[in-house]
Amino acid sequence: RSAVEHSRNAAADVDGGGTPRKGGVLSIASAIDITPSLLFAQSANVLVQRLVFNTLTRYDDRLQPQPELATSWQVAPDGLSVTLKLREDVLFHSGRRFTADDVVFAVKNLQNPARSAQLRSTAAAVTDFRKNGDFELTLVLAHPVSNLFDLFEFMIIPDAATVEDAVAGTRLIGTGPFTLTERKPGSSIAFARNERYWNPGRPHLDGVEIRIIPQSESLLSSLKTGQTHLSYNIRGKDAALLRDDPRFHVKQYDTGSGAYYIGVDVTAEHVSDKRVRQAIAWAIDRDRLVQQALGGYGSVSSVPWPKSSPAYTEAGATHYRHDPERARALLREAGAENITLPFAHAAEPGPTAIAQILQYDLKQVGIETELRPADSPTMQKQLISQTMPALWSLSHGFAQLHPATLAVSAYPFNEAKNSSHFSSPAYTDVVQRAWNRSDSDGPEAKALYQQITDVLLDEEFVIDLAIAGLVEVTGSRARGVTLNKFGYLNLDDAYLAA
Amino acid sequence: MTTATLPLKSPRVRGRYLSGLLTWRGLTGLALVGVVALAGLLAPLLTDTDPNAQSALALAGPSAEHPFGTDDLGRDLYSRVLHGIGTDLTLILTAVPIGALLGCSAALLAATSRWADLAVQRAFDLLLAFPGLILGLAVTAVLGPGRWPVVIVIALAEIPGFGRQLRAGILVQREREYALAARIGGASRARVLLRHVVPNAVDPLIVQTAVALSIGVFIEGAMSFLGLGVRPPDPTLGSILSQSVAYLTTDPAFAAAPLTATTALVLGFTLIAEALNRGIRR
Amino acid sequence: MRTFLLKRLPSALLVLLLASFAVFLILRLIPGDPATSLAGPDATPETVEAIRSQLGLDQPLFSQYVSWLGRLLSGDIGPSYAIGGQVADLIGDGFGATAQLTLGALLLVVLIALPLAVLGATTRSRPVAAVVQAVTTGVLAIPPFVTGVVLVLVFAVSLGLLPAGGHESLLTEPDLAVQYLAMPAVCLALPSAAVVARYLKDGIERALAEDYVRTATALGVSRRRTVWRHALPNALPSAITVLGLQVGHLIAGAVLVERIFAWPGLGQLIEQGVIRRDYPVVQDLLLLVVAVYVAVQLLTDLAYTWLDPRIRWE
Amino acid sequence: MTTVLHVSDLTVDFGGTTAVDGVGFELAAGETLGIVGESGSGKSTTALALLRMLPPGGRITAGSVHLAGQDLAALPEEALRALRGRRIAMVFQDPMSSLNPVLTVGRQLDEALRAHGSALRRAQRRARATELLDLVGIPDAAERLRDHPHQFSGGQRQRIMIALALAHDAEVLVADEPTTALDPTIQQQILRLLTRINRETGTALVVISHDLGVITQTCERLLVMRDGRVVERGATAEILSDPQHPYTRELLAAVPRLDEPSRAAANSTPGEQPLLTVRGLGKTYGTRRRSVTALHGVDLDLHPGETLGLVGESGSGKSTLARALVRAQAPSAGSIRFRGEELGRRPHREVQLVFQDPYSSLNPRMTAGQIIAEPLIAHGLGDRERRAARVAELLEQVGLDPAMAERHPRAFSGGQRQRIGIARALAPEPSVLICDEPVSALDVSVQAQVIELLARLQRDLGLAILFIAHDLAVVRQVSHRIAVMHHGRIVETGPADRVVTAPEHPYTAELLAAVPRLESALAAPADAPTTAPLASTRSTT
Ligand SMILES: Nc1ncnc2c1ncn2[C@@H]1O[C@H](COP(=O)(O)OP(=O)(O)OP(=O)(O)O)[C@@H](O)[C@H]1O
Ligand SMILES: Nc1ncnc2c1ncn2[C@@H]1O[C@H](COP(=O)(O)OP(=O)(O)OP(=O)(O)O)[C@@H](O)[C@H]1O
Ligand SMILES: [Mg+2]
Ligand SMILES: [Mg+2]
Repeated sequence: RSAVEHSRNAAADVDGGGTPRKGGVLSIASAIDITPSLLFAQSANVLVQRLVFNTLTRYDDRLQPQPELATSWQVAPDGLSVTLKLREDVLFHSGRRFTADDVVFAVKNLQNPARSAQLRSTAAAVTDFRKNGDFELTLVLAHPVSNLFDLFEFMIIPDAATVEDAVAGTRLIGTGPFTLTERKPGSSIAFARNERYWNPGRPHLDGVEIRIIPQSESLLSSLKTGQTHLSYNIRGKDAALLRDDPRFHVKQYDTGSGAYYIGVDVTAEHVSDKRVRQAIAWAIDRDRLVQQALGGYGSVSSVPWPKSSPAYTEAGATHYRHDPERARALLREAGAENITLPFAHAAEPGPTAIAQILQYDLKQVGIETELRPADSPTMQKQLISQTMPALWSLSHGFAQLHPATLAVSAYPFNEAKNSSHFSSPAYTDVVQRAWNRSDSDGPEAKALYQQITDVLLDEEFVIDLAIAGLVEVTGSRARGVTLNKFGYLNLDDAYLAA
Repeated sequence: MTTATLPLKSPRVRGRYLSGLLTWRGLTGLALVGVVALAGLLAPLLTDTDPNAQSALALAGPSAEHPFGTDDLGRDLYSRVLHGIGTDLTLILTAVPIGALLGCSAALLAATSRWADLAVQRAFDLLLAFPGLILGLAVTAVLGPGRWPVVIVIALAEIPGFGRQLRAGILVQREREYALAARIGGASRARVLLRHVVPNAVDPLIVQTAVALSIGVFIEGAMSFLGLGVRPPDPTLGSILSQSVAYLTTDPAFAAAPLTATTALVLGFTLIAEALNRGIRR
Repeated sequence: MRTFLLKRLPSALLVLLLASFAVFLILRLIPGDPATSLAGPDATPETVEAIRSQLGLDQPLFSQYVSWLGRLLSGDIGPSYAIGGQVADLIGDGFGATAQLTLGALLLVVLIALPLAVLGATTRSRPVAAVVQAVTTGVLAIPPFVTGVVLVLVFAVSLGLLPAGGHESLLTEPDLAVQYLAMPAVCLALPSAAVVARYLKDGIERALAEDYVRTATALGVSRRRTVWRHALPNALPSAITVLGLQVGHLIAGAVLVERIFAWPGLGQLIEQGVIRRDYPVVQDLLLLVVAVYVAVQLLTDLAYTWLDPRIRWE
Repeated sequence: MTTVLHVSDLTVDFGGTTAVDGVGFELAAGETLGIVGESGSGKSTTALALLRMLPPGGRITAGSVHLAGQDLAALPEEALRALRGRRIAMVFQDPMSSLNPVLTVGRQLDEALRAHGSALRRAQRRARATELLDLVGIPDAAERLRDHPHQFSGGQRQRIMIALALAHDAEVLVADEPTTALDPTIQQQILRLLTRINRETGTALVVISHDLGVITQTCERLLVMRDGRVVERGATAEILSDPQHPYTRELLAAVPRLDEPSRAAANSTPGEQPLLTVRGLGKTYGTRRRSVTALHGVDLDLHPGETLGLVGESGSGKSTLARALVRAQAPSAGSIRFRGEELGRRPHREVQLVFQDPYSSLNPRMTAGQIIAEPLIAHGLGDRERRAARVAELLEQVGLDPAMAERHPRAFSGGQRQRIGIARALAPEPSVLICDEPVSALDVSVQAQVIELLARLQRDLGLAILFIAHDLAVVRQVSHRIAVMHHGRIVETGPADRVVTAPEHPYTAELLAAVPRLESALAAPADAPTTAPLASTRSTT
C-alpha cells in the first residue's frame, strides 16, 4: 500500500460533476491546534466552533443578520430588549432537544469571566431572561446595545451539562453539522457527520479532519500533495504563488485576519508626546510592509477597520502615508531627534520580519529601536499586565464587525484599560455612545464611528499599519466552504468534487 | 608498552601536530576555514553595503550590485553573509572555549574523589538530558535575547563533551606507570594530576575542539530557527538560513550562500581535526 | 548485572530528583504564565488573576513543587492546563510516536554510520575517502530544518513517493507507518549518523594500527574479516558511548523534526506545552525525557561492560 | 634437504634510516636458525620484513624473500595473505598487545583456524583449539577457551601467541623473543615444544632472542646482528666456542653464567640491623566473590648494603610485593617496618622503586631532566639551581651525559631509559632501592652495564637493593642472598651461592634445572625426548 494514496484517502470516492455530492472527508491544514479553554473566546484557531455548534444568527455579506437557530427576532423600539423565536427541530449531539434554556445558558456562560470571551461586556449587558415557552424568549438589556448581533454571531450554543468537558477538551456536544470523534492534541481533530442535523440534506460531507501542521513549508506541501484540501494559514507570499495554479482556489475575505499595529506606551519617554507617535505613523512604508512581509495579501491601513466594517472609509485607511520628511519634521518639532526606543515583538519568523521592516523605517527618520523578541506567551503576559516597553508590534482582531465591539472587546483599544495606558474622556465618551444604542448603521452611528476614527488617528496610541488578508486556499476539489465574520468555519454546504 | 621498535628521533609533540596539518587534509581544512574566516573578518573591507539596509528590491537573484542577491526584506545577501560569518565566528570562538574550560574543570574536579566523580558524571547526564529547546528558552528568557544566550547554550552543550573526553583520558593515564612513578617519587595528588596526567590526557581535546566548533555553528542555526538566536536584524549564518527556508522552492539562491559558508566551515574544522588526529597517531 | 544496577540506581534516582527541581525552576524562570495563555489574547488582568488562583499558581513556589511531586508519586498526574486532556494520556500518545521516530532514527544511525565508518577507515582510494568525508561533514553542516524541507519538496511534492507528513502506528499499520516514518527518521538520523560515523571511523582506524590486528594479518585472516571481526569490536565500546549521547540529541532534535513533519510526538507536545506554558505537561514530559536519558545511559554502560571484557574484570 | 626460505640482500628503510641492511640467509626444511644481536640491531624488523608486515613508515627497499619459489617481497597482498599463517607463521615480540583484548582466546584461535578456508566444522575447530592450548601448556584448556586475554598471566599470553602461530603447521615459524616473560620452568617447556614441533613436522624455525642460552638450546645455526647487518654466521656450537667477530666475543663475555659464584660479597658488606622488615604481608586482588590472593604472609628482611635477589615463577607475586613495599598498593594484611617504624600510607622518600618497564614509567611529555627533578621538587629539596646541579650529578652517576637532560624519553635506547629510571629513584637519596626486573628486556651487553651501575651505587652509597628477576644467573651474580617465591609465598631464603648450588626447596631445584645453559648445549644438543604432556606445575586464576 502506498502511504501517499492513504493520506489522500481522506477524500473518499465521490462521483463527478459540479453539483454538490454526498460523501468524502474534507481535510483541513491548520498551523495551530485549538485551545479548549478558549472555546468561547476568539483565539488563533476557531475552525471548530461552527462545525460542532451553531449560533443564533448569521451575518450575510451586507452584515444583515440571517436566521440560524433563531428563526426571527424583534428588538424593542427602546432598544432595551430583544425577543427571539427559536427553531424547534434542533437536537444536540447527545439527543437532547435544544430549547430557550440553552440560549439562557449560553449567554450566562459568556458572562463568566473564566470563559475569557471578548464579547463578555456585551453579554453582560443582558440583565434578564424572559421565557415564553420552550422556543421563545426575551433578553432584557441594561442599555441599548449596538453590537447585539455581533454577540449572536459570536456566541455558540453549548450543551450545559457538558460544558466543563468542552473547555477541558475532552467532549464537544453541540447542535452543529459535525460531531467530534477524536482529538489528538497537537496532531489532529476528526469529526463525523451529524446524521440528525436540523438542516435537511446537510452536511454533504461524511466527515472533516483538521490536521495540525505547525511548519508553514510543510503545511504548504500537504496542500500541494493533496493530503489536505483547505487551509487558512497559507502565508501571503505562498498564496501569491498558488493563485496562478489551476489546482488551487485562493479567496480573500473582507474581514481580514486582524490588523498589524505598533502599540505605544503613552506614558513612556519620548512617545508620551503624540507628535512622536504621529511621526512614527508617517515613517512607516506600509506598502513595502504589505509587499514584503505579507506577500501582497493585505491592505495598508491607518485605521483598525477592514473593508467589511461600517466604519471603514478610504480616507481613514490612507490617512498616514509613507512620508519620512513629515515624520522628521514632527520629531524636530517635538524635540525628539535621535531617540532610542525599546521595541518588543513576537519571535516567530513573520513578526520578526515585520519588526525588522519597522525598525529600518524608523531608523530612516532618526528613531533607533532595540528589538526585543519574545515568545507569544511572554508578549501576552506583558500585554495583559500592561508592562510592554515603549513600542511593540502585534496584531489585533475584532474590527471586522461593529466598531463598538473593537473598543469594548479588543484589549488594545479598550477605553477603560489597555496596554498603552491610554485613556481620555473624549474617547470613553464616544465609544460608550456608539455602543449604547440599538442601531448600528444609521447616519448617526456612522458619525460616531468617524469620531472614534478621528480620535484613533489623532492619538495614535495604537498605530495601525495594515490589515492582514484572510486567505482561504482550497484545492480544486473542495467547494462551498465559508467563514462567518468571526472566522468560524462553516461547512454546511461544503462538498468534495470529483 | 613495547620498549623496542620505537623510533629514536621521533618528532616532538608540537612537531607532530604540525606534520599532521601539513597533509592534504590539513591544508585543505586550513584553507577552507581560512578563506571563510578571512571573509568574515574582512567583511567591512570587502563590502561597504550596510548588511541591514533594506530596499524594495526583495528576493532579487545575483547581480553585479548584489553578488548573492537580496533577501526577503531587500537586504544585500553578500554583505549579510559576510557579516554573518563574523558573528558566527565570534559566537563560537567565545562559547567553545568557555564550554571547554568548564568541562575540563569539571573533569578535574571529578578526578579528586569518587564522590566528586559521581556527582560530575550525573551533572553531565543532567545537562545532556535537557532538550536544547528548553535550555535555549530558559536562558533566553532569563537574559533576554542576544548573543549571550547563544554563547551560553553552546557552552552548556559543549561542557559534557569536553568533560567526558578529559575524564576518560585522565582515567586511562592515571593508571599508567609514570603516574605511579610520580606518586612514589613523592608528588602530591594534585601535582600528579596536573603535572603528569593532564598533559598526557589532552590530546583528544584538540580534536574535540574542532568537533565542538562545528556543533557550535549547528546550535546557532537551530536557535535562530526557533527564534532564540542573536537579536535581529544582526545577521548570522543560522538566521539567514532559517529565513531562506521559506523560499527554498522559489528562490534557492537565497539559501545557497549561507549554506556554502556553513558547509565550508564545518568541513574545514573536520578536516583539521582529522589531520591533527592522524598527526598524533603517527 | 544486579550489583551494577544496585550501585547505579540510587544515583539515577537522585538525578531524577535534581532534574525535577531543575525542571520546575526553569519553567518558572521563563516569563509568561499559564494563566495568560489560558485567558486568551484579550483577557483582562482580573480574569488572569482568577485563573491563576484556580490553578494554584498563587501558592508559594515550594508548596507548588511539593504538591507536584506528591501527584507524581501518587501516580495521578492530573489534567493539562491548556492543551486539554489528561497529561498521562497526552504523554502516552506522544511517547509512542516519538519512540517510533527516535528508535527508527537510531536504527538508521547505525545503518548509515557503520558502513560509512568502515568504508572511510579502510578505503585506500582517495576519491572514496573524499566522498565519505563529504557525506559525513555535509550532513552535519546542513541543519535538519533545511534537510527536512528539501526532503519534503523532493520526495513528497515533486516525486510524490512519500507522504508530506503525518504518522501511522507501526503496531497497527506497519506498511504505511514505515512510509510515514521514512523522511522524518532520515532527517533526524543524519547529523547523529555523521557524528557516530566519525567516532567509529576514528576507533576503527586506531584499532587497525594496533598490534592485535597485526597478529590477525600474520595469521592470514582476510582484510574484510580483520576489519569487521577484529578491529570493529574494539571500536564499538566507545562508539556505543557516543551513540548513547546521541540519544539525547535525537530526543532534542525530535522537537524540530516533528514540527517539520507534523509528527504527533513528544517534541510537538513539549513545544506546545512551552508555548502555552502548560506547566504540568512540560514538567512531567521533561522529567520523563530525563528518565529515559538516564536509563539510556545505564544501558550504554551495561553495553559497554558487555562489549569490553576488561571492564568487567575491574 | 630442500630450501624453504631463501632471503637475500634484505634491506629495510625507516624514512631515511636503514634498519636492516643487506641481510641474507637460507633455511632448509626442518632447520633451526637463531638470531641474536644488540637491542635495536634490526632483529624484529628483519622478522617482520619476512612476512612483509613492517609498521607504517617502514619499507623494503631491496632484496627478496623467497618462500617455496615465490618472492614474498613482491607478491600481491591477496596472494601474500594466503601464505601468511599457513606457510609462514610468526610469534610477535610483545604478547601483551598482540592479542585482541575484546575477543575470547577461543575466538582468536578459531579465527586463525578458519583463516585459510579450512574445511573444519565448528566443533572440529573447537577441538583443535583446545588441543593447541593444551600443547602450549595452558591448564584446563577446554574451559579457558572462553576467557579473554586479560584473564591470563603474561607468560600464558605469550604461550597463546605461540599456539596461534602453530595453528596451521606452517613450513616456517618465526619466533621473536618467545620466552621473555617466562620463568625458567615454563621457558623450558616452550623451548621443548618448539624443538618437538621442529622435529616432528619439519617446521623450519627462526628464533630471535637476546638470551644465548635459549638460542643454544633450540638452534643449530646462528646469525649475529649488529646495526642492521649480519656480522657473523655459522653453526651455533662453533660460534659460541670460537667467536670470530669482536662484537660476538663481547656478547659472549657479557653472558652471566649460573655456575659463576656471587660477586656481591666482594662488592659490599651488609649491615647488621635490618633496614626493612616485612612480616606476614598479604595481598588479595579483586572483589569478594572473585578474588586472587597474590601474597600469602610474606616475611622478609633487608639489610643496609645488601642485595636480596627475588626469583620465582611468573605470577607468583613478585611485582605485587615490590609495589606494596613502596606503598603503591595497600597490602591486605601484615606489616612493613622501615628502620623499626611502620611505613605510613603515603610513599616513603627513602624507599624507591625502579620499574619493570622503564619506558612506560617515564612521562612522555617531560624531558629526562624534568623527570629526574620531579622527586626533588616533590620533597622540596633545593632550589632551581641546586636541583639542576643534582640532576646533572645523578645523570653522571648512572653513566649518562648531563647534556641528555634536555631529551624526551622517546629519544633514549632501552638501556638508557632503564638508567633514567634508576637516576629518578636515586634522586631523593633513598636507602632502599627496589628493582623490578630491571634487565629482562635488555640484551646482555646493556644488561651488564646496568648491573655494574647498581653494584657501584651499592658500594658507594651503601644501598639496600631488592633485585627481582627471572634470570637466575644474573640474580646469583648480584645478590648476597636469594629469596625464592612460589604461589605468593617465600619458599626459600639463603646465601646466593648456597641457594643456587644446594637448593633446599623442590621448587627451587626445579627452577634451577630448567635454566638453559650455554655449556650444556655445546656438550649435548637439547634432545631429552619429552613427549610427555607439557603439563604445568602452576595453576592460574
Ligand atoms: N616504526 C619505526 N620507525 C622508525 N624506526 C624504527 C621503527 N621500528 C624500528 N625502528 C628502528 O629500527 C631499528 C631496528 O629495530 P628492531 O625493532 O628490529 O630491533 P631489535 O633488534 O628487534 O631490538 P630488540 O632486541 O630491542 O627487540 C632500530 O634502530 C629502531 O630504532
Ligand atoms: N590488578 C590486578 N588484579 C587482579 N589480579 C592481579 C592484579 N595484578 C596482579 N594480579 C595477580 O596477582 C598475581 C601476582 O602478580 P604479580 O604481578 O605480582 O606477579 P609477578 O611475580 O610479578 O609475575 P611476573 O614475573 O610475570 O612479573 C598473579 O596471579 C596476577 O594474575
Ligand atoms: Mg625486537
Ligand atoms: Mg612482575
